[in-house]
Amino acid sequence: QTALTVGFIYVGPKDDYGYNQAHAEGAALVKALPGITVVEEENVPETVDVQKTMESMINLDGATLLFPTSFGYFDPHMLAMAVKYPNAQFRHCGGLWQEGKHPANTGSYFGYIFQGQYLNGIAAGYATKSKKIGFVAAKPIPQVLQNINAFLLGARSVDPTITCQVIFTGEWSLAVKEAEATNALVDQGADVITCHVDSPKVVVETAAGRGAFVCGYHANQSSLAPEKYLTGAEWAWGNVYSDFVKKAQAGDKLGNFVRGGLKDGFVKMSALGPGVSEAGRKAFEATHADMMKGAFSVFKGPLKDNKGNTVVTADKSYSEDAIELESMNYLVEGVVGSTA
Amino acid sequence: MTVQANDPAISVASDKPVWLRSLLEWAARRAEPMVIGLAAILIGLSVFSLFILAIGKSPVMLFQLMYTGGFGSWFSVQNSLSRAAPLLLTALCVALPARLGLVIIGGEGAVVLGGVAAAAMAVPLVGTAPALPSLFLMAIAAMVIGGVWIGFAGFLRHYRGVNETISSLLLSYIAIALMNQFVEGPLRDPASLNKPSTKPLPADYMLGNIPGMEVHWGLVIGILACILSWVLLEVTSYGFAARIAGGNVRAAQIQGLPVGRLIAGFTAIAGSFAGLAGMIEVVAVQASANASLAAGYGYTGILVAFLARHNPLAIIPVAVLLGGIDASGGLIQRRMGLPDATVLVLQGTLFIVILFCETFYGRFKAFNPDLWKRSL
Amino acid sequence: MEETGIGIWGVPLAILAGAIRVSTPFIFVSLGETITERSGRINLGLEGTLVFGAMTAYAVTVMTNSPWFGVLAAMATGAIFGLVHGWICKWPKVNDIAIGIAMMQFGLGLAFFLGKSFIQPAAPHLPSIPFGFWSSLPQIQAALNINVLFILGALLAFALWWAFGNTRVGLILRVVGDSTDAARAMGIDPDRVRLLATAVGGSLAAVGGAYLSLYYPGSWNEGISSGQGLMAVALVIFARWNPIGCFLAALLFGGAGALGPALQSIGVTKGYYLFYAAPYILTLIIMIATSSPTRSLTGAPGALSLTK
Amino acid sequence: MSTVRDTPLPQPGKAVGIDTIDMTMRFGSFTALDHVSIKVPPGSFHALLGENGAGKSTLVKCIMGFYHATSGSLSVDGHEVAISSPRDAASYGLGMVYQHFTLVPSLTGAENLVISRAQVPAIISWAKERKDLSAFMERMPFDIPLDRRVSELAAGEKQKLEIVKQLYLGRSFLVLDEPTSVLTPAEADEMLGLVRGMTERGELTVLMISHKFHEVTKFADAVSILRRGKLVGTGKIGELSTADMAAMMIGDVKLASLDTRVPVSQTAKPVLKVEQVKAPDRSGLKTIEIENLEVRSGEIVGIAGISGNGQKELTEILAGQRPTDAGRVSVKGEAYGATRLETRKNNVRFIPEEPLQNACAPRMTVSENLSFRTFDLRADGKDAIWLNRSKMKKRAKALISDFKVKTASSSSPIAALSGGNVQRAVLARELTGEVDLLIVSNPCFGLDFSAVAEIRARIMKARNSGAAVLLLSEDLDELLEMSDRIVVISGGRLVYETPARSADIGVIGAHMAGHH
Ligand SMILES: Nc1ncnc2c1ncn2[C@@H]1O[C@H](COP(=O)(O)OP(=O)(O)OP(=O)(O)O)[C@@H](O)[C@H]1O
Ligand SMILES: Nc1ncnc2c1ncn2[C@@H]1O[C@H](COP(=O)(O)OP(=O)(O)OP(=O)(O)O)[C@@H](O)[C@H]1O
Ligand SMILES: [Mg+2]
Ligand SMILES: [Mg+2]
Repeated sequence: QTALTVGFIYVGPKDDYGYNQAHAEGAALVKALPGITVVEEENVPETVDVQKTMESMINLDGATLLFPTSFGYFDPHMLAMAVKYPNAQFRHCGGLWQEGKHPANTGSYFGYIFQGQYLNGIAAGYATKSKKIGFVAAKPIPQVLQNINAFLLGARSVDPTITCQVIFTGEWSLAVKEAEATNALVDQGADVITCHVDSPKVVVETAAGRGAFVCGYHANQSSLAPEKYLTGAEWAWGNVYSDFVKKAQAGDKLGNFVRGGLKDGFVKMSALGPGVSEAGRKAFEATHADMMKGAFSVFKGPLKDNKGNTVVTADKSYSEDAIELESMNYLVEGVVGSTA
Repeated sequence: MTVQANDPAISVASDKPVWLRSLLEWAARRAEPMVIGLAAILIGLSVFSLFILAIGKSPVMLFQLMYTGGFGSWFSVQNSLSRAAPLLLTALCVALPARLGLVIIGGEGAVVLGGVAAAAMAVPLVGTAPALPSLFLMAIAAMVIGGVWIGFAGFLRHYRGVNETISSLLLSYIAIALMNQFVEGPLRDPASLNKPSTKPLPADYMLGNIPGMEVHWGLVIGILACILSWVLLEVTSYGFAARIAGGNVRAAQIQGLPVGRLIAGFTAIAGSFAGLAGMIEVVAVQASANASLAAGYGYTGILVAFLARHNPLAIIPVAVLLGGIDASGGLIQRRMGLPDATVLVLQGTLFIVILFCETFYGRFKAFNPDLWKRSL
Repeated sequence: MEETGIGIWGVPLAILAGAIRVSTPFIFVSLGETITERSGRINLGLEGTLVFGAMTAYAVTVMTNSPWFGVLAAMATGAIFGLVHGWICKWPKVNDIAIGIAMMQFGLGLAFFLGKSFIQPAAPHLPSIPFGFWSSLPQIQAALNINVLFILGALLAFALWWAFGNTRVGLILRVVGDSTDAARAMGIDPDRVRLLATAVGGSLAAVGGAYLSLYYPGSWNEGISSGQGLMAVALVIFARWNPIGCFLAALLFGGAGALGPALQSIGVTKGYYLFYAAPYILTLIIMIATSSPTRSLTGAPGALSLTK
Repeated sequence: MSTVRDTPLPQPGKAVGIDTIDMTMRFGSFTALDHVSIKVPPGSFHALLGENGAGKSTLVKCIMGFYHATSGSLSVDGHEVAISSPRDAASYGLGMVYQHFTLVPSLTGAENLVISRAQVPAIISWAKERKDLSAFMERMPFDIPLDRRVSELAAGEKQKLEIVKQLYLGRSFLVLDEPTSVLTPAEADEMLGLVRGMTERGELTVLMISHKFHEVTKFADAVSILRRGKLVGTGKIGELSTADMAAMMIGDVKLASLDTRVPVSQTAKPVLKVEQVKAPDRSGLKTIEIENLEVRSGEIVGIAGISGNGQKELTEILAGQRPTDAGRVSVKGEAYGATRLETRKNNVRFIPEEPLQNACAPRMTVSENLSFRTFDLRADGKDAIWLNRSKMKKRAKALISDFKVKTASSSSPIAALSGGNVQRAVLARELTGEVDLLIVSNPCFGLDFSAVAEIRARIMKARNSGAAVLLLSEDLDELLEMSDRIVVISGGRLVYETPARSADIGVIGAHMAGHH
């Protein structure tokens, strides 16, 4: 086995029960592979610091493959370093690598986790009594909007009268505000809550504490609320990273634009909790099976946004890798909230 | 002073030229902060070694890594300098008002607003005006908004009696909210998908690196700002007036000094430096304004200023030291498998010890310039 | 569709509930800092103490399964932080504000360092008292489900207010805080009083942290505090060193902090960043309105470096 | 823990006597007290004299346990005792009124009294304390509002409260360090008379530090005189003349004498005019209203009044520290707002009371403090942007020697100077160069007579060379000696005016006390 040093860079603490932990768990799997040295750095802000961290990993640790895992690392930081170090490979989580525009030694990977949120939505649709479900979101960016919309669409596949209230906290990690947002959602009658923030622990515990059902995100949070946890959309970065690393060791060309969903093993679902009804389980498993076959489209027409504009015409149906989805800037009909 | 010729020491010394004597006196005066500062760093590192020993790691390895990561190679030095650059300006945001007796802790707000203002200013300029004047105007915009922001805290302090420490902290939270609002609202570049940002600057509008270095021009600007501030404080009558007002407001008023204008002016200058830091972050690093502007430079600047005892020249080495610790922090994480918090503990320990060692100033006879003068 | 939300009434309710839920850390930190500042010291490092307290409380609760042990342990560590600060600051020429900032860094670092292994496990929460039993509305029940620490904090505020005027300890504290020389003349050792006052302040700040990790939001991670400790120190000046003022300021701040999410939840979704800034804007406006350049801050302890 | 003690516990109301035996105190290499032995028998009223820095305060601080004497011992009622803290001293019945106030500004008078007791219950019952206090105050000749914060009290009231506090604590031996410097003559007489009465009844022993010979001769039984840390004389009042005492204090130094007063010319132009000025006072509750105040070139207008009647506010208005609600302050006919330009153009100078707190930056050096008027001025009179430190230093050295400021060096912080020398330094700064208007407040507070003579001489000289001088003072003797006209301020208003030469102390005193 060729020796290979791989660098992972996280924007927050490695063990946040969420986004960064999901990546760190992937890195831990890579570390176990023969011939691989993993170097990791956490809490690296999206400033010149991350550039210097990448450089330092290359210069001082001899890393030749780098995974800067936070969205904000892409432009300009990783791109600048890629130009400077053409012999190192950079693969970025979440970025939109474009042929010709971005250096060839860079690339991006991401998972269609909105599939998981759609499945969360199905579980939620069966569990909700009030027909109101809630979403605690950090910022109105495409990746988050995809998740909010998918969650509601999943629920509406069960009952089209269901609405989803969204509250944006404005920051990726802000414990008290996330708890307040959860409480406000429950106060307004939402009885199933999910979220897209870096550390879902607070949302999960607060919602369960208020008696609401929860769907997890990023990682498996079922142990935090065994009774109330319906299911969750989890990352499975271990597969992705092992794949990259093995290719790099073998001297193969790494993909520049790597995407995958449930069927590709990029994303997985938490085991269904006790709050999921039998009917719910059936519907969930059926859709899950469709998705595993690659035969399910979450975003298909006709679809209106919550201001009444048609966003997907009746004849359209996006597969999960449709590039249009990457720039989603609307909330679908039935979501209470606004993108700005 | 009368020189007694029968004292051999004095008669020998009196042969020495005046410049040598004043040089030695000057050295004695300057040696104190150097020696005490270095001793404090050594003590702080020793205390921290105990912590490292306690968790079962090797302090020797740690210090080796710190040296390698912070200053051990040209790359490491540049790494440290890059990280120090913004701190020079944000520390001035604390040090200048400190001369007036004000404790300003809201520099972060001026940084983020300076960044936003620079980005907003760039919108009409990019493509129509050449790069250099554009950068100049962006810097002006950033400095004006930063100056207004911190100057407002100074203004409130003098004309409304509002405590500037709280008001600047509150203002910085408000500034961050405004920054988010602008960056995700009116100034958002629609193409910035998952990280809301303003429209990125084209490469030719960016502030490049210092020739021969991998460090952007912000470092030079910061050092110049420190030197200028030192001149302002120590060599001009305005700085002297500010020191009077900082030493005793009532005395300054009796002298008819415009205390209100001094406070507003100095806080505004201080804020404009922080605003400039934000602008540099945009034009030298990020290329656009976004939430990464709130990276904590304003808060770290507070520590730098206090460690430098609010002396603008001392800010330079202190900021570089901090940059070095920061730079080596990553290496420590990677090589020793220690969490990022280790660096925080190290910084905390070091700063506590350094600040504690302030108590030793004036305690050692060896640093008494009078003594040196006499023995010469 | 079943109507279970309470619509527009959610906003005042959320403000009330938020005031109760969110204010507790502010109450404890600001009361602690009031004690410290009344003795003539300022401890700007309570943010670090708060986070360390949060970590300790959580860790000890995980290990002992008793949240009250957690609170006690947090108080003990908070007191140690206070003692360190107090001991260092008693040396001449040492700047208490600067030491506070350094202690904040140290406290945060140590808490994150030692707290790594307690992020995953779940700890039992502190108990709360259901004062909302009379209502059939779950929202009211939830809002009035009041944590014991909040009640203790409220009582403590009134007790302190009383004690500053009516007890020997309270008067001694004020003497020391107002005039070091007068205290010496009375045979009081100002350094010792300040040391103890800083220790007590630290231990109260740590209780604020324990509330964060053991009740609301009720978990331990590195982002548990969003500057509550720093802000609470500022609230002390806002409250003019008056414990009851601190309590009210904390309520105001907590209530204002609940405004943003509540407004979004009823559909006011534009400009939420500005709503989130409401507590800061409100505090600033009140400060501007209530300060005066000709009167000095009433109640400002004379020996305090911040107000000199 | 109980300590073995061989002196009986003090009984309140029974005087104790003390002896110091070879008391020596060194601060580093400096000997502040050199083998001083004085004897103060029980029930006596003993005066301690000496010029500024002679060691008086040091001696009594050693007695009170505030300082630990380098060598020597102390006896109380003939028994040698070891006193290591003021608390110890209190347990022997020794109490002291310090030269600088030791009241706690933010506490009320009542709180100050109660908390300074040795035994304070853990929980204070204010109902009971108030009753006890009012019973106690019945016996006191002073009228002090005990429910106000001390910070709101005037200096005179604070001084009274200090003394009342010691009596309240039941001291049998009282050290008074310049106790009357802020009292009106009548108040001073009354207070010392009461204290004297207590000594005569054998209830109290008093050791008083004073710079006022007339007080010493009127109230004291005996006197000890210190000079440069040494006891240079001691004796009974009546056996020593004032001149003897003065000679012992300062040796054969010639006192500065006042220049003869140049008559104020009829045509002298008014320099300062204050018309219809209204401003809130410190508490914000009352207003200061100055109808009309005029100071002409070459005259000294003295403002008499019990402190706390608006003098401080008046000086603050003139210094531009206190905004006014109405009226007009003008200097040489033009509106005056105390900006630097106006002060400079009109040569307005200020010597406020407590100069260290009000006119200096304590941590800046003497040389820097001396340059406050001139640092931004070039030799040609234009605004200077650049500081000229060497010029600053040279000028400071000249002023220091000119005004005899005692300081280790021109680069020591001014806070390290004694009060009198701070006063001299401020005088040097303010009286150098052209002076057209001089505003002076209590310039001689706490200074010994030679310093006082010199300062008064300097002010008189300024007057004679044409400066208009506004002199605010709580010392009526000073006003009578210095002023051309005296104006009485009471309740924030100017209530009475008289030429100084024909002034009747009784009438002035009545107006000061509010009878008009
Ligand atoms: N804490 C101190 N440190 C160093 N020197 C001191 C200290 N206190 C007093 N001295 C020295 O002792 C001398 C005597 O001071 P002291 O205060 O006893 O004078 P004093 O007689 O009370 O004068 P005054 O009449 O002004 O009150 C001073 O000149 C001073 O130099
Ligand atoms: N921190 C200090 N360090 C060194 N010397 C000091 C310090 N504080 C006071 N002194 C000295 O102690 C002396 C006494 O100070 P104090 O203010 O009591 O003056 P004083 O003796 O009452 O003189 P005056 O009558 O002129 O006011 C001063 O002469 C000063 O030199
Ligand atoms: Mg004295
Ligand atoms: Mg004196």
